[in-house]
Amino acid sequence: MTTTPDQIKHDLINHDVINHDLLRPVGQASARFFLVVAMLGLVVLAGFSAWGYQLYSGIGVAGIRRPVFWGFYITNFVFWIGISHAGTLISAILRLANAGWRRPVTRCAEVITVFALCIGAMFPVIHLGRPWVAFWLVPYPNERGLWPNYRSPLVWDFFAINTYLIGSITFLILPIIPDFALCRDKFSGWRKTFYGLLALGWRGTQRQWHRLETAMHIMAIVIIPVAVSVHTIVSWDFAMTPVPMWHSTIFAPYFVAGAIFSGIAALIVAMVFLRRFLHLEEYLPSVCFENLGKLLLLMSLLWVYFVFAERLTIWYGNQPAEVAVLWLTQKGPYRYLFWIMVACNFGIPFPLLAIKKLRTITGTCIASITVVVGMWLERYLIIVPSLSRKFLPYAWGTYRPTWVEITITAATFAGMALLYVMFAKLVPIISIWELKVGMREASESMPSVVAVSKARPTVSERSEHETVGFKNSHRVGKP
Amino acid sequence: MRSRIRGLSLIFVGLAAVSSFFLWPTSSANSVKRRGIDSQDVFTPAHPTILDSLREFIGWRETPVQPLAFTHRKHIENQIACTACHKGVNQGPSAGIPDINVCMRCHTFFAKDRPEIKKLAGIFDSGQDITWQRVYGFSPSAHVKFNHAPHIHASVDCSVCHGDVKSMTVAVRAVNLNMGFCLSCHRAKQVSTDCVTCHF
Amino acid sequence: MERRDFLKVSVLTGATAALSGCEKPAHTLVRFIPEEDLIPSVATWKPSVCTLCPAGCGLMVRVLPGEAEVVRNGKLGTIQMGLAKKLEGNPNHPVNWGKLCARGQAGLQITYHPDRVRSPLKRSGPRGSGSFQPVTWEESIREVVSKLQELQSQNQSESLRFVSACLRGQRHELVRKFLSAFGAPAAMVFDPLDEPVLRQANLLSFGQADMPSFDLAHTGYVISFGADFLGTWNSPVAQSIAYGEMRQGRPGNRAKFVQVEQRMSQTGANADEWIAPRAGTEGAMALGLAHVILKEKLRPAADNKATRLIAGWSQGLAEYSPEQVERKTGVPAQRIQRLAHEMAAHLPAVAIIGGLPLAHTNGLFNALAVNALNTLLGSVGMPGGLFFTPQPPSENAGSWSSESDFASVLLAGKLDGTKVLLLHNANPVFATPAVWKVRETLDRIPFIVSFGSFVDETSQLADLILPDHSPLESWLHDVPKSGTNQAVVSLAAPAMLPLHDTRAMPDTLLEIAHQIGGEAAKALPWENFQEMLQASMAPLRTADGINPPPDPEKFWSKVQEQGGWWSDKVRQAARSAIPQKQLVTEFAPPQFDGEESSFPFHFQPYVSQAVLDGSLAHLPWMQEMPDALSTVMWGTWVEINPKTAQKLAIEQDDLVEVRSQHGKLLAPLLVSPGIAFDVVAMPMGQGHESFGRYASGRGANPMTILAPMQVAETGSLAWASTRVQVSKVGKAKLALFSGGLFERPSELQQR
Amino acid sequence: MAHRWGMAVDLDRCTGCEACVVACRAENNIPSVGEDQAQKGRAIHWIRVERYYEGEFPDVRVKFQPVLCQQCNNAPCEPVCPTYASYHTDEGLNGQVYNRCIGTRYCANACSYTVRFFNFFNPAWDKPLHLQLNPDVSLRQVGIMEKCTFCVQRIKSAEIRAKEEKRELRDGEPAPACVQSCPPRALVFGDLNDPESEVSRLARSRRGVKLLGELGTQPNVTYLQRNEWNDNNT
Repeated sequence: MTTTPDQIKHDLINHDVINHDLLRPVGQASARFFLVVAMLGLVVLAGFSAWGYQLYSGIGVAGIRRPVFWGFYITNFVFWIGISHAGTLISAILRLANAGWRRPVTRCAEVITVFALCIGAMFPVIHLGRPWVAFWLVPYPNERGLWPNYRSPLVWDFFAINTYLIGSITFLILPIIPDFALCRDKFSGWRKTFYGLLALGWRGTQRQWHRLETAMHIMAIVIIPVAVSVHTIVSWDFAMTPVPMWHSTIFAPYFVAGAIFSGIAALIVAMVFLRRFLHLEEYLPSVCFENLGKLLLLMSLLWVYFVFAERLTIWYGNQPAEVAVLWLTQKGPYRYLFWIMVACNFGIPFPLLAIKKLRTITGTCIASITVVVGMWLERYLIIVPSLSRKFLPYAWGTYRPTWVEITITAATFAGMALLYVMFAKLVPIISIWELKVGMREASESMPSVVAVSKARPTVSERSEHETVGFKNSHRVGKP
Repeated sequence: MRSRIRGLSLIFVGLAAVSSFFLWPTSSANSVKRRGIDSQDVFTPAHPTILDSLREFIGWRETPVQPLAFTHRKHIENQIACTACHKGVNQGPSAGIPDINVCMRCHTFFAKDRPEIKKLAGIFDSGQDITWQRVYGFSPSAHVKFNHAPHIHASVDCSVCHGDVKSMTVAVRAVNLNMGFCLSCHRAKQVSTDCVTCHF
Repeated sequence: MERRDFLKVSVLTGATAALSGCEKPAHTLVRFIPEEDLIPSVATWKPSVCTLCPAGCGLMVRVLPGEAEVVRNGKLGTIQMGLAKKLEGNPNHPVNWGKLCARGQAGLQITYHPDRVRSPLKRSGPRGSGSFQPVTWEESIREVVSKLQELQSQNQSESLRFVSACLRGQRHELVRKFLSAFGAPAAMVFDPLDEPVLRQANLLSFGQADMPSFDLAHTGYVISFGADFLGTWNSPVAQSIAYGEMRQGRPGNRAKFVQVEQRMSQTGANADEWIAPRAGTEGAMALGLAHVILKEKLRPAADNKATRLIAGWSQGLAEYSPEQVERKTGVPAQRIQRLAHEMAAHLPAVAIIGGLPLAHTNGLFNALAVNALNTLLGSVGMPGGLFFTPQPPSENAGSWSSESDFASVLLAGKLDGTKVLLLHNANPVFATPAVWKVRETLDRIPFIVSFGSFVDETSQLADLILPDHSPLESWLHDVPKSGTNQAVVSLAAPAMLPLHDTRAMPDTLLEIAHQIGGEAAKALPWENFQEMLQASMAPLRTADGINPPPDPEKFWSKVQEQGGWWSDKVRQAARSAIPQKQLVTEFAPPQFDGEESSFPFHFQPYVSQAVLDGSLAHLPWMQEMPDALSTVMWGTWVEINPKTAQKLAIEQDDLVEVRSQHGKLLAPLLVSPGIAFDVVAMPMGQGHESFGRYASGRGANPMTILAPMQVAETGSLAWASTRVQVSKVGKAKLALFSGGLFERPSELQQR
Repeated sequence: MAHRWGMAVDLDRCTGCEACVVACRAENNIPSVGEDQAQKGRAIHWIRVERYYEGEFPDVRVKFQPVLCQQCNNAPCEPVCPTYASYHTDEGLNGQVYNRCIGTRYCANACSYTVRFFNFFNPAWDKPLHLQLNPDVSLRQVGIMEKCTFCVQRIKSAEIRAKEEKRELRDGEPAPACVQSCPPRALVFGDLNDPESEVSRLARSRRGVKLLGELGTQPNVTYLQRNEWNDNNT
């Protein structure tokens, strides 16, 4: 079918079509799906065995050494926590701004957040010398009277990340509940019971809708400061130490901006793949990419600004230790990585996003992929050069990752993809009811400034939303 | 039938895999491995096997079995001071377990007819020392250095940490000497609870 | 069906392998009855003596009880025994006053080395194959005795040879007595750390064939020609202690220190002024300084034995004017002028020479020139000057003679016809130029007995190894020849019981002598070395020792707890006697092996700060100690000036080939700013073929490519007179401890 | 009076002989990591003698500079440790509690002097080299950070001895292994709270500077700058 959303807007809303298109991927699993899962799973398995090997032989099988005590693992940690800012933050902002085009986007985004957080949060543990006592970070009463050191940014991290994780999971689950209910009603067999459990007894009563929307609204407001705090604190892991080019006030905003930057990029990439493989061309219209592309462009400019500001002040301040690190990245052995990073984060994306003709789906996709790469490099270039050039030249050193670190890093990307694919297979990746609401709004051409709470399905719609399934349940193929 | 056998063998595989994993020696410094030296010839604070490390993690220790049924009660009844055998206790970190010479100093004359003493004499004549097993003592991963002498000088009674040895035959681990135990006493007596007092 | 069987089988095997391979070792070793009365975990400090270099520092050994695996009457078992845990300096010892160098402290690891020879070994394979089988002491000693008796019966006693490192004190006495009684020639000395040239020069100038001592603590000006006196040369600890005082010991009076060498040594790194003349012209430079002083009458003209040895001295050294010296040495004339003036203005001043300048063909001249300069400066025997350590009354100062020098004996072909060779901690196969063919020479000797604790390159050729105790396990006796102004006899009882089935070399030698019987037995009546020592110490009781106890027993126990006997009289006069021969030397330019055109670089091996001449390469602590200047661990390197490297288009961590006319070696390159453009330097000590797991097959040995050049007059090896070429052959990786950078934090620049 | 342990390093006396390095090794059971680990930069030396070249041949100079844990009063390593494994002791040392360390290596990054060392593997000694190990110092297992402790075990035993003999500690009585061994007496150790102690006097000297003092870490180690020889100081 080739109906564009604009057409839909003017037609009567065809719920059957929406339900069919959006529940199709949930309903059936092709051989290709299993192939993908198997391949990704293999990589993840390799990652876990590498970690096992590291646990068994000692952290020394990683490439870290004196003085570069942090390497790939912390790079990945910062990177993934950064990616996690895709979803929740963006969707929350868009929800509050009540941007119409957000509706198909929000869930894809929120899922990224949850999974990226889970993966990112693994790394501090993976990188520990003695992971088996990682639980000492948890404050629990003990006869030794020992507590975590609340002055340590790592402990702040621990709390911030956990808060953010819980928040984002809630923020993800809440709006899915009605869709779970829909699935419950649409499917039969074990699926019915499965989604029945997840639907938490959603009946779509007035009160339930009301509760849901209030909760959504509160969460949307609450989650934003939490998200900002997380990456602020991650940046303070570095900024709080007197290490050349770490000890800087710019780090917090710099990191947050970078996080959103990489987050949007990740989101775009994810959406492009969903669009392609789940045939959601109608539901992820180019306008979404258009707008996200603009957002990405903004962040790219912001990023360049931060990099420039950071480096200019260091160059001008001209403190020997800091300048040593500066030139190491600018002219030294790290120069290639540095300029690749600049190209990936600005050189390539800027034209692709600034020029309207190029700001197509493919254009934004390419830009996003380079940004993801570039932002990973940025994390690496923040961590490693500073550590390899600390104050006493005698103790300067280098860092070279080993296969263990590389495998584990690869596994995280595979893991992310795997989780995402599985999720898209179990849950409608586009919020069905929100889409419907959006279309009704559009069809009634209500001013889009109306807040979410106002845009509530009418009783008739709601009853339809539940009952429609029974009529055409035959259209939903069984696996 | 076939399927059951297959199932059994699979279970067996699983068990074998698991057990072999737990009995696997934990790796001491890889440098050693790389030099291809048999790990028997290497001394390392690492746990011998993963199983041991798990045991320690949950704080489980097997109770020692002594080669001789030495009775503390008898000796203390005969007015033999603890320091007579545990010479180091008021001089240095470790109290020390007496060697067979100490035993024979008396038992060449006393209680020669008792079976255990006969056993003792037998070991001595074979030119060997007694392989006493440790009852107390900290694991290497505790990274703690306890020093007896100051406690004795602060007139802390042996029984505080070692239980009522007077009534014991073969010494048993009467007190669980964990950090909480140490601290409770240090706090009560208002002596230093600074970490480097014991951990260095 | 088959598949399933296979499955089962593999599982079973796998499981059993896992179980059998990984169970803990059953502790079946017997537990021996302790041989000492021990108080657990209470440390006792026992005096001992350091035997790792000729300095002869006094030690204090920290001994703590512990459980060790030992061999007792042939059985392996565990035992509670006192174990040496740490070595520190003996606070009362007049040489090192409680201080100790890095190497001395690492000596501890010799005792516990995993590759020590644990019992007598008999060669089972062909020579040099390194395959030995353990034998009992009884049969091994019986074998030696029978061989020696055979020699006597065929009255070929003189075909018994004994080679060892510098022997001193009663060990020297014991060996001397044994050999003379047996009718064998005197023991040959092979010791790369020895300075035969300097001792010869001192004999000529001052009538003392000994290493000099220096009163640095009170000197006003030090000029050192190549002597690494703060690192490895002579008595480094004593000299370092004095150096500290020289720098900051006297408020407002900080002596100047000038170092003259082509490659900056650890000592040179501390100099106030560092001068690099042409290789082998140090003597000329010294005389240049003397010329200025004489000409401008900055010092009263000296005329004595030392100066009379220098041609043209009485004429004011006409041909050593600064300009001429500049032409010889490349050191600017006005600089020589300035140095001479400074020197004369900051008396007492002292000149030191050692190491490379003595290893040129004209080494003896260099030494004599410096001796003459010292005489002119009036520093000989004076406070703040040069002096010779007084010798205890009992000792007869073993005078040096080329007859007892292994090199000269070897090169004179006097080793041929040797039937039995006794080998005691010397490793000539490793530390001699390949062209000398020491291995081949020794191969021709029918029967070689080594007392070595390790199967090193030379002991590998032995037919029988009678392992010596480690120093900490043996009775020690030493008479320092330098580093103190008191007469010292160091003596120490064993600090701990032996770990393995070894025997102290002196006891073994006594045993052999007794079994041979006849003269040898008569000459060596003592039951064991301890008795011999007690006897030798007795006369010292009445000497001017520190409050001598009344009766011999008390004295004996006192010297044991003190770690020796030392005179309370402080003498730093120059012991002087009539020089044997009157020769007049004048500057002869150093000869070098190899044409400058094809071999453009001077090859300068130097004694490694960590492993000395290689005798400590088997100690992991020394291997992992970063060299002070290069910061290299676990390996060897070739040192080149950055500019030179640039010219040759080679850089750090390149694998380079160093080729002389007599061989080549491969080593990683290290660019170092502190080295002359025409010099390639390389530390000695690595490149062992066989010396325990930590040293074997590591790095390259510079000695192997040296030319067979000899120092005029003395005939000892001129190890600095080889020319080489350098070329890149590949990549290597140095284990550097530093980031290899040059700047230093600004606030530590001096104000 | 509570002690505040400090050290003075006289750069004019230091000859770069590395005696301190080996003394520390012997006293503190520092494992030898072997060549390939050393190449990776994983060698452990709680005290090191830094050397810095100045100028070019022939006018080249070298400065030696022993660097050990500066035992900062305002230490960057302490606040960052999430488990208090790195903390400030009652006697002004930067304590490192091995068994509390979980191996984040955060302290090592924060340390401006790069004097913290990490056990990348379990240490190992080829038997019977382990018989040398000092029973007064625990063996650090894999994943644990370690650093110079000013030989706290020696300090503790000295304090215990003094207490038993009912007396105050003498100046220079507890001496770390490096100080004890240093031939030219470049290293001096003592109580900075005792104004009469030698270390206090040296710390007050005109030549005294703090390493990287501008970072405000307030080290307890004072460096006495090297003098330059000039003709009129006789």
